[in-house]
Amino acid sequence: MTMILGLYNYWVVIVLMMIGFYIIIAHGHLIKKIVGLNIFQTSVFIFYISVGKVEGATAPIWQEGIILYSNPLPHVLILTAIVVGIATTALGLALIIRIKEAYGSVDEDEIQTMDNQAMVNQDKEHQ
Amino acid sequence: MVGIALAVNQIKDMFAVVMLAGIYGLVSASFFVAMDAVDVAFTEASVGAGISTLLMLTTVAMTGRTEHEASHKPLLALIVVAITGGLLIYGTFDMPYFGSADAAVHNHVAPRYIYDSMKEIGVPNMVTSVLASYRGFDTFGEVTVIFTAGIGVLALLSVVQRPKNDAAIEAINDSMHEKHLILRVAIKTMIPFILLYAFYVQFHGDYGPGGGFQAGVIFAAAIIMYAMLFGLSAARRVITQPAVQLLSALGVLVYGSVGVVSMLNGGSFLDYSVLTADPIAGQHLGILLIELGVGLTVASVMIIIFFSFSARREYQQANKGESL
Amino acid sequence: MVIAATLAILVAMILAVIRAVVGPSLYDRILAVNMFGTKTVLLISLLGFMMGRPEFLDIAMVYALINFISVIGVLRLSDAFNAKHNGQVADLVKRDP
Amino acid sequence: MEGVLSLLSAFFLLIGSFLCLSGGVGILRFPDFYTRMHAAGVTDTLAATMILIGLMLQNPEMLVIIKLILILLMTLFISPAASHALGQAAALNNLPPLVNVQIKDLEKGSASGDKTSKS
Repeated sequence: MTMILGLYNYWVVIVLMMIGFYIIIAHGHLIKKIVGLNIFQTSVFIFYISVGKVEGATAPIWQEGIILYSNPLPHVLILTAIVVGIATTALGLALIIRIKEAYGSVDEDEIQTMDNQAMVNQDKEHQ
Repeated sequence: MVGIALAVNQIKDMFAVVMLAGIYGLVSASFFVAMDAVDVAFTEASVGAGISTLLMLTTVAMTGRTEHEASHKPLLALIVVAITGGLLIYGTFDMPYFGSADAAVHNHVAPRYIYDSMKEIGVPNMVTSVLASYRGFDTFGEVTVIFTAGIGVLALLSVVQRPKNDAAIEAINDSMHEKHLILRVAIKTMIPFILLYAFYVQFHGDYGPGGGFQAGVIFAAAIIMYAMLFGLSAARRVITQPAVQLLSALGVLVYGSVGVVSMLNGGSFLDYSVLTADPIAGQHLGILLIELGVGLTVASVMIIIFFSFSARREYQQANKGESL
Repeated sequence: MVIAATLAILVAMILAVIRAVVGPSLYDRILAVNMFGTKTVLLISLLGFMMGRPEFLDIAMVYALINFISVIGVLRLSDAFNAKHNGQVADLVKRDP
Repeated sequence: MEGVLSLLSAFFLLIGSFLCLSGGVGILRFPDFYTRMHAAGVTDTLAATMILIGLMLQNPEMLVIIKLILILLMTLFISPAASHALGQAAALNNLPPLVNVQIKDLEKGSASGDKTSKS
């Protein structure tokens, strides 16, 4: 029982992470892949933050008379990670827009077939 | 949260998926508040719920909103996911229990951050002192990453030549204006307060939750709001593109030069204690300056990203003669 | 009392999420997101009081602002949506029986 | 004085949470978008007001009260504007309101409406 109560937080994190992972590998739509990546990312954030939590402690902002604080280190790491995450997400979305302009599609499989087609055509031209 | 994630998996309409992602961001931010991570919640609130939803939505608007049925069987993916998940859960059995104070993470450098930072840095918000002072080098790297991402987006999406039919864009904007009269008045009144609030967050970061990252995003949000309702060209008249690009570089420069100045004063890179005669005052000054640098870079990179996205959209609209 | 209010807000949030997932039209979803955001503002203020450190109201303020911004942005973009995908939206917009 | 204040605060919080719940039920049970918007918009603003007033009465610190008042003002400012924008956008984009519907549908709709107002 104590094991379940003590670890359920991590299990939720793992379930979330796996859902994100599944979305990334099983879906063809590129924007959906980005959303899946975000879910994956958030699960890592949650993991870090729950590691930093101390039972009965409060937020790490110094105040007269409080001794027990949560660990500030994971907070720092995650804070910067969130902002970097949005920057990389924006970069990914920009790439998607360019792909859409170049191929007219954002579906992985369609792009693959188009690429193959182009390759075959090129080979024919060479011959 | 698991429910929302599952729903994201199922729904084919991309618009709904993006809205759910926004809600997901809100939920995770509430979770961070409950876990005492107020600074993180602050960031997630402004970034995850606001900006990223907007960017994704812009992309969806440009690429179409329906997803095709998957052509291949997802069974293999499911098996891979199940095996990985099982292994990870097996791994958690060795983890220290949630909330226990004697876990390994709490016994390495954290006690020094918690108990000595008031003496050494003199800033009540430990997250700020760790972010800006103890781990200033890391943060410098993060800022550079953000700057690089801004450059990348600019390189991918920037529109070189002016779109030919400016009149078409103007017409779209004019119709927007008539439609959103009430909103425009409301927003016009709010923007000064939002900007003021961004400055409060920027300079109050030493004492409460907040700091350069959050303030930058809030500042950018105000500009983005203006750009959305008054048209991109109006916003570009307020803040020109070269100015934003210059500012984003300036932020990194400010950060780096604080480090160099502290080196010249005889300390090591980003050691603020030597900036003034009194070490604690020096730390204060250093943290203030680098937070300013962070804020500048984050705000201008966010603005750059949004401007490039919507400029691209206008460009497409003008070229194809239809609203995409 | 604070706890009771928190519970009520949590229930309302769950209902809003259900509407966002089910919601037949685009605007239903936006409405649900908007309501969810307002509830989050309240929830965070209440949580601050429950933890005994009410200084954290700053976060609630940011939420109020950002929520507004995202609703505006969504609306602005949804206009563009409807102009193009009118056919598809007409299907989606239909009231559920 | 203390007792009166805490009683008042409890009263406001209770009203606020009741409004929250009814808004939640309304957004789920009402038949079409416009009625849902009505339910959500009205209860949201009032519930936020009530809960924030209730919290104000609980805390004696000046700074906290000022922050709460700021949040309250912002909510009062933002929430109607957002509701207006939402309704206008829906109307302009030809989302049909529930007017000319079959009697069967209407009965169903009003039945669920009645239930909500009573609960």
